[in-house]
Amino acid sequence: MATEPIVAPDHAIQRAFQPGAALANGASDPDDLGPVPIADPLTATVAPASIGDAGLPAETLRQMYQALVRARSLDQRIWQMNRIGQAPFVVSGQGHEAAQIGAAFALDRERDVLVPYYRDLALCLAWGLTPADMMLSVLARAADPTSGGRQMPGHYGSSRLRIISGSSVVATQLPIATGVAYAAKLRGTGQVTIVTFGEGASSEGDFHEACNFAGIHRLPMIFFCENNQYAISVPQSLQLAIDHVADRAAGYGFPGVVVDGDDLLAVYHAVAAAVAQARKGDGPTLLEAKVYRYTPHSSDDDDRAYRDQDEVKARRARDPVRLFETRLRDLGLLDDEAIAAIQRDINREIDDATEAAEAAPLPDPATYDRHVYAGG
Amino acid sequence: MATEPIVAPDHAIQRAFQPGAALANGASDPDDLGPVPIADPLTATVAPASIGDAGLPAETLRQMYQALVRARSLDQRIWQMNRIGQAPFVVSGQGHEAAQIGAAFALDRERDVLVPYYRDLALCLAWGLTPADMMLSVLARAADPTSGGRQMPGHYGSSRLRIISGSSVVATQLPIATGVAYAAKLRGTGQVTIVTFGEGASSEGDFHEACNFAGIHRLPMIFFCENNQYAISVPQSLQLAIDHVADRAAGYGFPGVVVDGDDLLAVYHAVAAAVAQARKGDGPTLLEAKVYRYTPHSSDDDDRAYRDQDEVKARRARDPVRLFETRLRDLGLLDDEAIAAIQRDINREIDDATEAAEAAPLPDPATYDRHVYAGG
Amino acid sequence: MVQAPERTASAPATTDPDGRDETSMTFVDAIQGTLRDVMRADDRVVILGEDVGRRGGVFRVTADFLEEFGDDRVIDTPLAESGIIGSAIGMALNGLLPIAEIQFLDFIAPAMDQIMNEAARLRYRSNNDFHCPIVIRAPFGGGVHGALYHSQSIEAMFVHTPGLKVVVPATPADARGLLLAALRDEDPVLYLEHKKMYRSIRGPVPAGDEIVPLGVARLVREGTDATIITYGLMVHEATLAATAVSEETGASIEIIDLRSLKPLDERAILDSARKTGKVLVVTEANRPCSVASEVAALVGEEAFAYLDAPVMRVAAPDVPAMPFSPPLEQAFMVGAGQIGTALRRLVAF
Amino acid sequence: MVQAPERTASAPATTDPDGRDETSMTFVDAIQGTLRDVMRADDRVVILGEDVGRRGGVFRVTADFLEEFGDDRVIDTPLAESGIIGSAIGMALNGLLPIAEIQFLDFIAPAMDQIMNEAARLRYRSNNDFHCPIVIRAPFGGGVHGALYHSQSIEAMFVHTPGLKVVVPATPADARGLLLAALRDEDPVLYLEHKKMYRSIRGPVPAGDEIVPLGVARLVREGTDATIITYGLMVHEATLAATAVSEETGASIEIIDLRSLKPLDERAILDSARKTGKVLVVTEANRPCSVASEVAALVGEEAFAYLDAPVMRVAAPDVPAMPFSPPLEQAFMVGAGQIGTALRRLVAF
Ligand SMILES: Cc1ncc(C[n+]2csc(CCOP(=O)(O)OP(=O)(O)O)c2C)c(N)n1
Ligand SMILES: Cc1ncc(C[n+]2csc(CCOP(=O)(O)OP(=O)(O)O)c2C)c(N)n1
Ligand SMILES: [Mg+2]
Ligand SMILES: [Mg+2]
Repeated sequence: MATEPIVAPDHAIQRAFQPGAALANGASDPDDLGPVPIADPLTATVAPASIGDAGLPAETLRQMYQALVRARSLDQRIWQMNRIGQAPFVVSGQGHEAAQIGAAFALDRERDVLVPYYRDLALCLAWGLTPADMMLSVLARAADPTSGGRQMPGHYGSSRLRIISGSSVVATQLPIATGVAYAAKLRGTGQVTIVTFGEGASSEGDFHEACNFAGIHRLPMIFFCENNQYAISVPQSLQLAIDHVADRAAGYGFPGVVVDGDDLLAVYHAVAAAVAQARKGDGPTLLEAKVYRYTPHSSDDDDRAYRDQDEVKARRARDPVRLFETRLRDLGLLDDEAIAAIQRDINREIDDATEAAEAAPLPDPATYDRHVYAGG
Repeated sequence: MATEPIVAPDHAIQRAFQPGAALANGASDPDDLGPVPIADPLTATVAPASIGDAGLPAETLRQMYQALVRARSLDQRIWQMNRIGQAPFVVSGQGHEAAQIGAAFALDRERDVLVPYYRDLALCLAWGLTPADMMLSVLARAADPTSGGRQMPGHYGSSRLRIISGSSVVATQLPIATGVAYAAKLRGTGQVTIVTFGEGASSEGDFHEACNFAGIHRLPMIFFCENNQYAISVPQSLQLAIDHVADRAAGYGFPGVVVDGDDLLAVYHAVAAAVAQARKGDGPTLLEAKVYRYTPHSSDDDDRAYRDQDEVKARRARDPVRLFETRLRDLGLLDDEAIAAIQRDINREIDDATEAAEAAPLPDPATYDRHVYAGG
Repeated sequence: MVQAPERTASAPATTDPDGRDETSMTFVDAIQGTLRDVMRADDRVVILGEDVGRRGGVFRVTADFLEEFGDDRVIDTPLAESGIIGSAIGMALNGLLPIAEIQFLDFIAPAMDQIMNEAARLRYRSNNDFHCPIVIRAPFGGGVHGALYHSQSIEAMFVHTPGLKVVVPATPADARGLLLAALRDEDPVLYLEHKKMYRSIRGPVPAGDEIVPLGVARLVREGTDATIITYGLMVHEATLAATAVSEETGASIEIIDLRSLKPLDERAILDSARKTGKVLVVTEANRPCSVASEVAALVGEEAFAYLDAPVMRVAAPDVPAMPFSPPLEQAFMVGAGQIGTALRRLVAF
Repeated sequence: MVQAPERTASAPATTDPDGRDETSMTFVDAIQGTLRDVMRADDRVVILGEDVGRRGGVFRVTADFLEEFGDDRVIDTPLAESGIIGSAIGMALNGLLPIAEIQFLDFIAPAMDQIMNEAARLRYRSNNDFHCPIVIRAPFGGGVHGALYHSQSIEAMFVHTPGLKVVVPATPADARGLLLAALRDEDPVLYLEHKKMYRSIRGPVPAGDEIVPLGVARLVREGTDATIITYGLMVHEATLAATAVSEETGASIEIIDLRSLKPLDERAILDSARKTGKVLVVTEANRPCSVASEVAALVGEEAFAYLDAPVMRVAAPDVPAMPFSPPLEQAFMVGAGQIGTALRRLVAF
């Protein structure tokens, strides 16, 4: 838990972070990634050409696929556990995975800071939390690394992995993320901070205050909006009077970008460009991925009252996991056998995680008053 | 204090206000007011041609001038009273008067609702509060109609005049104004609501939440930003990362308009257009008047630490009161004699107001706990 | 003239004007029925909040209201609590009678400014020229695996704020009566609904439009040896505890349900304290500066000479509200067991 | 690893490491000097808030800091309190030691969510994986013609919130000592400065880096017949009242300055209550659920057997804070006169 001294005693504070740091994850120069595709999520067809532009090695594409399937499978398992009464409350990110995996791979997960929200199972998994960690949290076990069973599932956090612990309160993470980014800039750590949120969160005052501060100080960060068109039951048309959350960036002096969140590589491109801009010292980006929420808001919700189930079906038919799978098949990077093998490994990992969590002890009731303050 | 029943018992709620209501204040069809001039406040010269476009009778122009001088003179007197120790705390709107008078005359002051902030002496005066009212408030007398001496001066309010009482808390008036406008729309009162605020207030979450709600429901209202480039000492460059508060309207789905706040008629045009739009049912406008604050933030402030006094001098040289006076002289609507007569009447009115307020009793200490709740 | 409406006109339409019909129903149905009656009776009443329309509220309190009353009067707002309360205030100032829902009391903090500095202070600051008849409904309280952010009991902050009124019904009948009273009050009222009670508590509810006046406590049971003073879900836990301790010790326990936290029914509190001489105050909230602190201080100040024992408090520990994992939640949550332990000590004193 | 820094490294550079040098200075100068020392000693310390830079704060507490420390470390923020506290939390999480200024405590409400739900609950919710070492400074209190919105004393809301610490110095020496302690604490501390004291209160201030530990009250004067427990400006009013009543009646009055409202020094409170048997608690805030309520409840609960009189409270009436007009302000504001009246009653009891 010790922290390196971050400023030299002779006041030699670095006034800006170091530019030119290499992108992780096998990406070549992010400036070469080509144009960011912007697509109407419901009508766009994914142009396979963009794969060539990505400049990504086959191995990275396969890792992306693996991450995608791992997240979807784990998420489905968790949801099932709730439905059969094994987990009292869960929240799902199904439908958001391509956006999250695309984003995760465009950042430097060894260095950058993630300020997530409750739908970011795929993103946090790609960032280093494991299915075992997730299951410990779902079953509220003492060993849950994010909260020791104190928070509901979906409240990810890990200081070791630079994932900032979040509350359930919508949008509070946004000003916190700007502070993280400010510190990164002042200390010259070279970190980019990504903060995620839904389109509903963009109505909160905290969204505005965070974007405004980030714009003024040109902070190295990305506001990543996962727009799934609903905030619980409230449709986008009652949440915003405009088509794109990204258009709000105009009020803050930095770019707003809309991307098809079902298209993993489109998201990867867009985030990589935003990362490059941030790392160069050119400030934040508001990036909006158009996605869809496959499940009800949470396991406590029933979406049939407010959502046309045909709409759900139509969007599910455009499943980003299948879209990416088809792409890699078309590129000759995946075949039935490889897919089956990946799925088999993932299933085993999830089974193991579930069993381990089930066997793990619940928190000791006597610990309920620990850690209110330091040393307590 | 009785309120007319506002909805018929047979549920015949009017779902929208009545369009086509006539503009007050002698303006002809607001759609004919011509284009809204947008000017760089520091370089723009006022084109006299716009006067012809205004379609305003000479009498209205003279009334505007009278309102301008009345506000300036009263404001100066109040400031002097503070400087000689007769008023413990005052806040001034000097420099904002043309913007405020232009706005006031474009609304229907017999019907519309004003949600002001502490710089709006000129606006509230034009809306019906009198110099006598203002002096009672400055001297915190029992008969102060806005608060009975309970609030600091500058906290205007009157249910009779449809001026909503404000707190000192920056930006809270904005969501309140949207509620007022929502009620006007639901009840079909035909009222337009104007809410005023500084550019600093546009950084608060409440600004964002109010604009967002107003945009979604296309409320009949005007967000009128009096941008004087400072929030106490904080310059605009540390308040926003963009040049114009009005550009934020892009995030809310309604027009943003910038206007030279030193040019009374330009403001009148712009507000009249926004009023016409609102009254037609076409929703809100974010209107930004570029003005300048001649005094320190308040009588407790000293602006020499943070504001180049040459800048102040340069802006004072472009005094909107003198600009308008020159215009009317050029149009042959005013001469030395008329100006002197107006000033003489105003001085007498202010003298009388001051004397009356000085003679008026302070609040009875025993009343300090009245009116916490109804009947109390 | 811009002015909030008078309340007097709005009596809910009811099939039973004498209020003698009583039906047994759940806590949530009592709230829902009352809201529906009031919406039917007075077109000036509007409901606004997150998910109150299409979803009928996350607890389904306003289920099917959108269909019946239309989206002008049942407003699915954007996700913005300050905006919700701010617009409710403005609506009230221009002739409507808004009922704002905050989805969980835990999420009221972004609206604190509008509640404390605007709604609560408007009448006073304007020297009675304006007033602010809004009702804010919010589910609160723990014991439902809601964890830190769906379990809070932060009512004390509002009790500390002059200009507000705060009520907490503990029975379906009071849910109706207090809601009717809140809706006829001329000042801002925070109406707190214990979410664990929505479907677990049932009781008779009069159909009429009789109010339960704000500021009047309810005598839950009479007793002579000790008094428990509490509110909300804790009324039910206290009743369990009192029954057990009575059986065990023969002590006669009085229970007072405050119902109204602001204004407090000081007379009922002090009368009972003077009668029994032993007082236990119970709250589910954190202890420091809680409603339990206030009641204890009041009794200590005004009934000192009658006290046979210290005024005791049972409250949540000074720990950020409610962990998720059941063993931790149970350890944190105040319940009949803990109340019983304190009561035994008090009776034996 | 993203992590808030350890506090241990940050001792202010001082010319007098033993802290024996004492200079008499005003309250505001003590705060300013301490802030400057800490900014000089530790580059991780940053100050953010409205007008803290160019203007040096509206009370000039940080005058000339911008020039000395640069605009990266002295940040004139936009007008957005939630943003200020939110970014302070984030800065702390990534290695800085932020001191956030809220221009008046009255304007902290927009930041309540970030303070209550984020800063206060971060350590607990993360099971000790994260913590939040921020200091929030805010001027509070009345008697300066600040009217409703520049006079508030709403500290009880924060005392009610576990995870926070709350301190209120009453002397220049404590202003320094408590600020140093707050700045070395690993948890969020709200540091309240009574604005009427800035330039009216003067006293000796040690130059060293000795802290006044959080949670330890100060014995202002010893006495045997009655105890006044209070904090902030009221310490000075209570001293005036005690002097007058002592002279009048010969009673020996003990005065305890809480200094730290959270954690409370329960031992000091109870020891004094048990000694004198008569306790008066004074706060400038509204009475219900106030710090006075908490102290009174505590004394009533834990020192019952020693009490010779009811624990009395003097507090502001339940009226929205502080009217502007001087006669109204005086009627509202707690002062030595009112404290003396209560004290006389208590002594005579
Ligand atoms: C401040 C606050 N208000 C309300 C809630 C209740 N709530 C939780 S999630 C949610 C909807 C969020 O919608 P969005 O931001 O679009 O994210 P999504 O769930 O769609 O991914 C609401 C209203 C909350 N948690 N916090
Ligand atoms: C919520 C809140 N924060 C801080 C303050 C202190 N304050 C009063 S006016 C002001 C500056 C307002 O600037 P702006 O909105 O530009 O209006 P201007 O005074 O320039 O007309 C500040 C910081 C306040 N009154 N309310
Ligand atoms: Mg959404
Ligand atoms: Mg300004």
